[in-house]
Amino acid sequence: MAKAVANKIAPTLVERRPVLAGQELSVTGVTLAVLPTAQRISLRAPDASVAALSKALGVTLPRKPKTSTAKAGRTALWLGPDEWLVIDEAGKDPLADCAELTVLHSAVGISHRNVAISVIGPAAAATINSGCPQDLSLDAFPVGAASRTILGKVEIVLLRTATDAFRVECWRSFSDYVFTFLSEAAGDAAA
Amino acid sequence: MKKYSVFAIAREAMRGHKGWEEQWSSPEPKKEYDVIIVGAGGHGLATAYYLATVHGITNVAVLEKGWLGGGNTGRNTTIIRSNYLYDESAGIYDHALKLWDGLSQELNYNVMYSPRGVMMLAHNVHDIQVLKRHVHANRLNGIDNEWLTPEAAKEFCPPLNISRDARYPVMGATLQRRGGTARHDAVAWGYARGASVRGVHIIQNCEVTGVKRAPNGAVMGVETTRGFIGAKKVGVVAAGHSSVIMNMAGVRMPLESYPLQALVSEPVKPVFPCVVMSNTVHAYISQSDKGELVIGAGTDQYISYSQTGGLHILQHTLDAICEMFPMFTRMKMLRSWGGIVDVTPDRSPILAKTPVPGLYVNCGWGTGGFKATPGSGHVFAHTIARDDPHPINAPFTIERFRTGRLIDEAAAAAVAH
Amino acid sequence: MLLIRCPYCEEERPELEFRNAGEAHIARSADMAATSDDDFEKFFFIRSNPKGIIYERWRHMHGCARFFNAVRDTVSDRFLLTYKAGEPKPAKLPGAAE
Amino acid sequence: MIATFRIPGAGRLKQAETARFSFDGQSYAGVEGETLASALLANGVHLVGRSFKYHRPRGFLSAGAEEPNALVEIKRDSARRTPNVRATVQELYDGLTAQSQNRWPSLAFDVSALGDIASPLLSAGFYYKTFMWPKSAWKNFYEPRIRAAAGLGVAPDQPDPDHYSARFAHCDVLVLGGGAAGIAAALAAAETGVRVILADEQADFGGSLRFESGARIDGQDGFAWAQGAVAALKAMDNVRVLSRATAFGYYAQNFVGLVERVSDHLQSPGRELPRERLWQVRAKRVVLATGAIERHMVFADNDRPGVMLASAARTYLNHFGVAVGRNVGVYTANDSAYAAAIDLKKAGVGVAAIVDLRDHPTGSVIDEARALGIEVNFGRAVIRAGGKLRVSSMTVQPKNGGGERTIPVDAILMSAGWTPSVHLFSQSRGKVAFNDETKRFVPGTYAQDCVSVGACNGTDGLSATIDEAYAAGAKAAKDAGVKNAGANTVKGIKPKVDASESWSRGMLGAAPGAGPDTTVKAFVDFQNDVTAKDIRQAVHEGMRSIEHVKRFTTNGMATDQGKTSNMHGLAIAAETLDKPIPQVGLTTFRAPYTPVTFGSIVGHARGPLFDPTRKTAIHPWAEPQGAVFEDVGQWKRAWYFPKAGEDMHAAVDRECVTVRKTAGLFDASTLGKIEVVGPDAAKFMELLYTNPWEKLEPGRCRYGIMLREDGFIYDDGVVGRLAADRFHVTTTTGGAPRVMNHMEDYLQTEFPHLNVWLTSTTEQWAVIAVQGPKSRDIIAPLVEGIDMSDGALPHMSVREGRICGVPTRLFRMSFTGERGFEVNVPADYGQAVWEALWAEGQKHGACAYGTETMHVLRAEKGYIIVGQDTDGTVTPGDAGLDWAVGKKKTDFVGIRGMARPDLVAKGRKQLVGLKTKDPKVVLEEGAQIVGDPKQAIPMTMIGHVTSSYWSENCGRSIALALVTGGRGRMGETLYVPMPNGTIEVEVTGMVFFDEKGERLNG
Repeated sequence: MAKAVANKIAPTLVERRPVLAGQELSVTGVTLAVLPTAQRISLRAPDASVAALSKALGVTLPRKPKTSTAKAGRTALWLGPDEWLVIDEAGKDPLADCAELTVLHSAVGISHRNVAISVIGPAAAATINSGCPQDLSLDAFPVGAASRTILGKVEIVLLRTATDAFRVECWRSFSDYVFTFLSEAAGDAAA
Repeated sequence: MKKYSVFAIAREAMRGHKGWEEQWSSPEPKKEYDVIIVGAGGHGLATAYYLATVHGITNVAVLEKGWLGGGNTGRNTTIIRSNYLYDESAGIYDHALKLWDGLSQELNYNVMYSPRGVMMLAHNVHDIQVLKRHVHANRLNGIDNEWLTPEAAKEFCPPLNISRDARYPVMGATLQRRGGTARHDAVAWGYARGASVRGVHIIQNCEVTGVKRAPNGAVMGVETTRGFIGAKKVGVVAAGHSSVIMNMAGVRMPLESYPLQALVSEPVKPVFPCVVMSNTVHAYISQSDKGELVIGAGTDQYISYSQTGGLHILQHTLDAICEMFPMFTRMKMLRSWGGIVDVTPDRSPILAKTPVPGLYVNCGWGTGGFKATPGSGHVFAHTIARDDPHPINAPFTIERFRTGRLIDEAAAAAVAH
Repeated sequence: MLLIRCPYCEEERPELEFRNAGEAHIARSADMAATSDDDFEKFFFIRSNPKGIIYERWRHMHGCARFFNAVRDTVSDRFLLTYKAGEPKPAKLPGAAE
Repeated sequence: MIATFRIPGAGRLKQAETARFSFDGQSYAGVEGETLASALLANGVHLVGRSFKYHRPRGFLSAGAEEPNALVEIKRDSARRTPNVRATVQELYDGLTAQSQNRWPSLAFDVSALGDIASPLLSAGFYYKTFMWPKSAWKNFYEPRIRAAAGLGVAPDQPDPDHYSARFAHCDVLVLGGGAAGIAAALAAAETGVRVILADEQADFGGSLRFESGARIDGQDGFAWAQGAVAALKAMDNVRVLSRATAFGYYAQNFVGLVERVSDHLQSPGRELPRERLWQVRAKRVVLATGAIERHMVFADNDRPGVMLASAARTYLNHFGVAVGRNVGVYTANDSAYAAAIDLKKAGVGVAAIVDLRDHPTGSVIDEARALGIEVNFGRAVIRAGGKLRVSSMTVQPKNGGGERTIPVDAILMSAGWTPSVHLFSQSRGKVAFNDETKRFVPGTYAQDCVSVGACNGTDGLSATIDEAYAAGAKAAKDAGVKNAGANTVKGIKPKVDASESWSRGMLGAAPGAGPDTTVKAFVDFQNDVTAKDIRQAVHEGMRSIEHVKRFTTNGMATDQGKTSNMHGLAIAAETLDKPIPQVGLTTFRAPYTPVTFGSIVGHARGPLFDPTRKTAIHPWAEPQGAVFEDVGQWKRAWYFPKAGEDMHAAVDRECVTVRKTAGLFDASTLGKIEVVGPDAAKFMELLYTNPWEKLEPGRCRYGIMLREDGFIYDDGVVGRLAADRFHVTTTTGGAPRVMNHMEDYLQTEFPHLNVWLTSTTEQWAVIAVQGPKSRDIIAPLVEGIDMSDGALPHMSVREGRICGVPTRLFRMSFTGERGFEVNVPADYGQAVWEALWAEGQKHGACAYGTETMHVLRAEKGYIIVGQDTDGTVTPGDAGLDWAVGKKKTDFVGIRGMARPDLVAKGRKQLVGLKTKDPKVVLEEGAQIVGDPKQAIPMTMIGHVTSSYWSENCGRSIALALVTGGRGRMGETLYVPMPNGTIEVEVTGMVFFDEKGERLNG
């Protein structure tokens, strides 16, 4: 299968400068924080390849819409019927795990494409609902639910990590907008 | 027809305005007419008016499923301009603009054509290239359109935000001084009155349900909710419903119908002196004589005949308005509404004969048909009367989609690169 | 703002996540280069634009990103059915007045 | 100080909470919690506004959102001025400053009121019939004057310092209207455990219970019951209660927009509070409990200040403790006004007489009024109100004529009956039905999952209302079908009505005192000054549709949207037409129900949130370097890098020369990037691009052209083949999203059999173009694992390796004609790698350059920019790119479109170069080209300039142009007519610099 050059995470000679690194905001009911960098791939594959990919990645790729699975610091989010976002927060590169697989698939590294922001607190859902039109009640969007959707004028990927906690992923150049949007919304979310 | 004038008003004031005659009659349909126009909007009524006045054809019926002027004529934001890029478009819109100037006198009906200037804003280098291309083409076509610096634009329209810190700063603008607005209802009513007094039958609440064709294929008349009405010539001017009527005649059209919304604010004292359009920020605004800010929104993304659209479309529009005119956030939206606009693949109208003998079609004006009303009616009347298009509308055929000879103003504006 | 059932996500989602993609079931010729001018015009420009039941394409652009088909009444804007891309035009429509 | 018209013991306000306020500069005292209208009335102020057309003095008609007259300006500070605020809705706070509008010089003496005297001339539609001579007079003379006289308040002239917020919400049952019906429905729904939202436009829940003194529920006063019930609802986890929240729009699929007024009632709202909050609610079921609105009586001079709706007078008395006069008259056609007379009488206000248009009404309220000693007259009409700035009398006459009697009064309370508020129902596309017996439109056919209850459904009587609403609330909850319905432990009991009022019926249209006398002004629409006579005139002039009548007279088009006037107007039109009301039709109800601020609709989307500003990873370096940025789509791109003292031209000239002399660094990160992966990747590329791809070797690149199906150029970009099954595709900056969509569309729906996937990597990679003869020298020291020699890395190739220790996809490619590279690195490393390259570059005298220099350099080489040199009507042939179309290919998107007759016809516009005869003259982009400069206007234009620059490298101006038959005109002289002279140009090839292309390896 297609081999992108799998990057061993080797020491580099230059500094990595993640966008918005370390930004935080805390108001009544909700705390926002730009999360540390993580390894990510956009994984595409037909049904027949899912088992092998799950095995290689060490996390069972979810088959049900709007769900995610997680294991050992690695989360796989169902984004579409043949599409997953795999996020590794344990410092291992999922791209490398897929590199030697021969089953039909496409794995593309997007670690730098995405930025993650955590939204935590009793007003977290209300904060996101300032600009996200999905029903974020626990019935409709339980813990573990994951979905690509809209926040204001940009696309995000939303993952509910706990009853009152979400992970918002967006593209790098939209992160300033997303963080500003969430910050403004947070101020009104306790209402 | 009793002439309208200040003297007539004074005379009527003395007797409690009881002496006014009907502006148009509401006759029962005859069995047959020389020409049937389907659709009593501005374009249809203008067509009937010019059939009567220019071509002497008065045995005409204008059939309307609702009330005259109740479609897009009565639902648009009344922007009038002619500063189009291509010769074909410039030709027809400037023909219309010349007729707007003097239309009140022609119709003896104050259509309130107000050449208060239409300004189109450039927000980036690409906009400047595109708008300057228009200015140069217009100049060589004899159409007024001038380039303004941001400062000159602000002088012409004081509420304009020309701050360099704006998200999309104003980098310049074009101004067509002859552009402006008119009173939409008055246009329909003025043409209706002018046509009616010359013998044209305007038949409201009469929906066309079928188009009857002879064995040789030619048009014989239309089935309606008020019975069959015969005619050797039928002109379809049904805006959003044009493809529905054309389908009845067996002609499938390159048309799609979308909801288009608009809104007005509560009336305020004069604050906005001209028309401002920004294609990049998506804002279209003027102020009516009554004092309402008149704001055009974009189309919804799906085909619909519901005459309603989504709230998010209005949001998108007002976002842009408040970005360009930040003092307006405290203004209030008084009324919003939707129309159905029929759009062709190249966003230019079809004003032509059809493959069916005796059937003519005037459609596809998209979001900008109001400005063309007098010109469109004038050349469409010619097309029907002579069974041959006027040189001005000759390029606006149905066949152009087969040959590829499009008149694509939108494509010419291209896209950001 | 419409509410649209995505056949891949298996639930109704807000219109903001979707992008309309025009009339459905217009087949691109397998031998495109040999298509006549008339047929190309029909394929690329001529549209049904029905007042009533429309078969149309949508993309769940900001959701699962899949294209799919929908049956909708263009007068009420009510969806009758949505189904996956590539599936045939449904023979029967729920609740449709024929 | 207790204001003069406050009735001790009446009303529900805590009298201690005094609020000082001013109106037209005069100071008054009011009570917190009341409305501005109530406070002014308490101080005896009735005159508060002037009408739109005649500038007639006006007072308060109502006590609510339907108010047409009492519009004022509220000013917190110079930036926080709000025009057209209904004094009947605005809540009082200490320090409130209000001003009357539409009058000059003062409210009591308004010069424009002369219009009232001239009013016979200003009949309906008069402006369509005059102001036409001479032609220019409309724009220059009449229109400015009409505009100045029209309008109501004055628009704000400063940016709004307040902010607005927004929320999407979902619920099972949305209850709109918090009167008895709404509360009952919400109770029934909430106790099943489903998610309920209850919203009301008022500050206090209760609706008509605010004034209905006769209502008792569950053993309490109706209003007190409402407060208790709402408190219980608020305490439930599954219920959200919104007050001051107006449902203004009912959209498709039970999507409802509400505006919550958060801080307009507060004296000094905290900075954190938004002014208003937009709620966009998607509900499984909607219960409409929107009540009914009382109608006025249409009779002569019914607009005098002091003439108001009977229910309004009751609200002012029973809720706010304010008497609207000392000696009031009542004019009615139904029972409900009797209750007003009774309440006022009991509160010690004189009631001069009740005039009832009905001949023989009976009922307990009538008996009660008589028992209180109030004079009651049946079969009589008020034919005129006396007074000017305040009503002073009412003139009564038997309705069929006879002797007149004038009764001194200081207020007239009127009621023609109640109009069900079907606005939202109608917006939901439901069809109303006319009930001939009760003379009202009520909900008929439903179009959405909603139900109407109570007064808006034509249900009369509190008991019936609560029965209906409670059942509807329970059913809505059940129909919403929520799995854990019934989870709530609190089991509700249906409220029990102990006493209620009932007031059905009434009349529509003009009362006997509405003319036909020519001088009578009996108002139907107060704000727009539409009289009964105007409506009749419209019909006489042939207006048969109610929409025509409305537009001709402007009836119902004022800021109150006809809440009190529409039914009267319709009835008068129907009567004049001699047709039943339903045949004349009802005008469309349009959103918003009441006017909503632009700010509330916009919400957060202001300032930095108006539209995302996208910045590259290298932006933080460019900004402090003094780069000037240009907007390209949502991106900010470095346009040029001026050094001290340089203008744009000087900077660009320097950058252009430096790149060709040594090298330059350019941030190309915004270019779209798509990774195409899978065994069928090449097959897919063959179908989407005009070029052949199957034979492109891994490690090599090709310039690709993408067409739309119609054969016109859609996008372009360099594509690198990383592996047999992996392509790195680049797109234009602005084209990235639509190209991705276009590719996905074909992949998913036309070519789903292909095993290939697309991933956007635009933001994964920062891209640093290093161009110029020294480019390799700059890059090479930092690169590991890539042989940079020309043999190993020829022009148009790509390698993966490392730079500065980070992974890179290194492209050898050029958009300048120089030896060039594009260094792709993971975005977070972009800035650091740029800095490392910059440091290397400095050793060679390299510069940073922006998009303008990029444009000049590529134009010197005749490379096109899609969207500038092409415009959506240009084929590959037109652009001179036939070489990029695979001749042997049997299919690709656009293959058929580009073969259409007109696209292969002779005489198409073709891209060529232009050189001005005077090399110093730079053409203007967009300038038009003619063959014969002497022709008269309109000229025949044969093309236009697409790109034009001063080229410092060429020492002259250069331009590209689309010219009819251009490639057949080489060497020909053409003309560019400009306003100040015609410019001569020569048609040339498109390459102006290094025609042989030797510098690519230089």
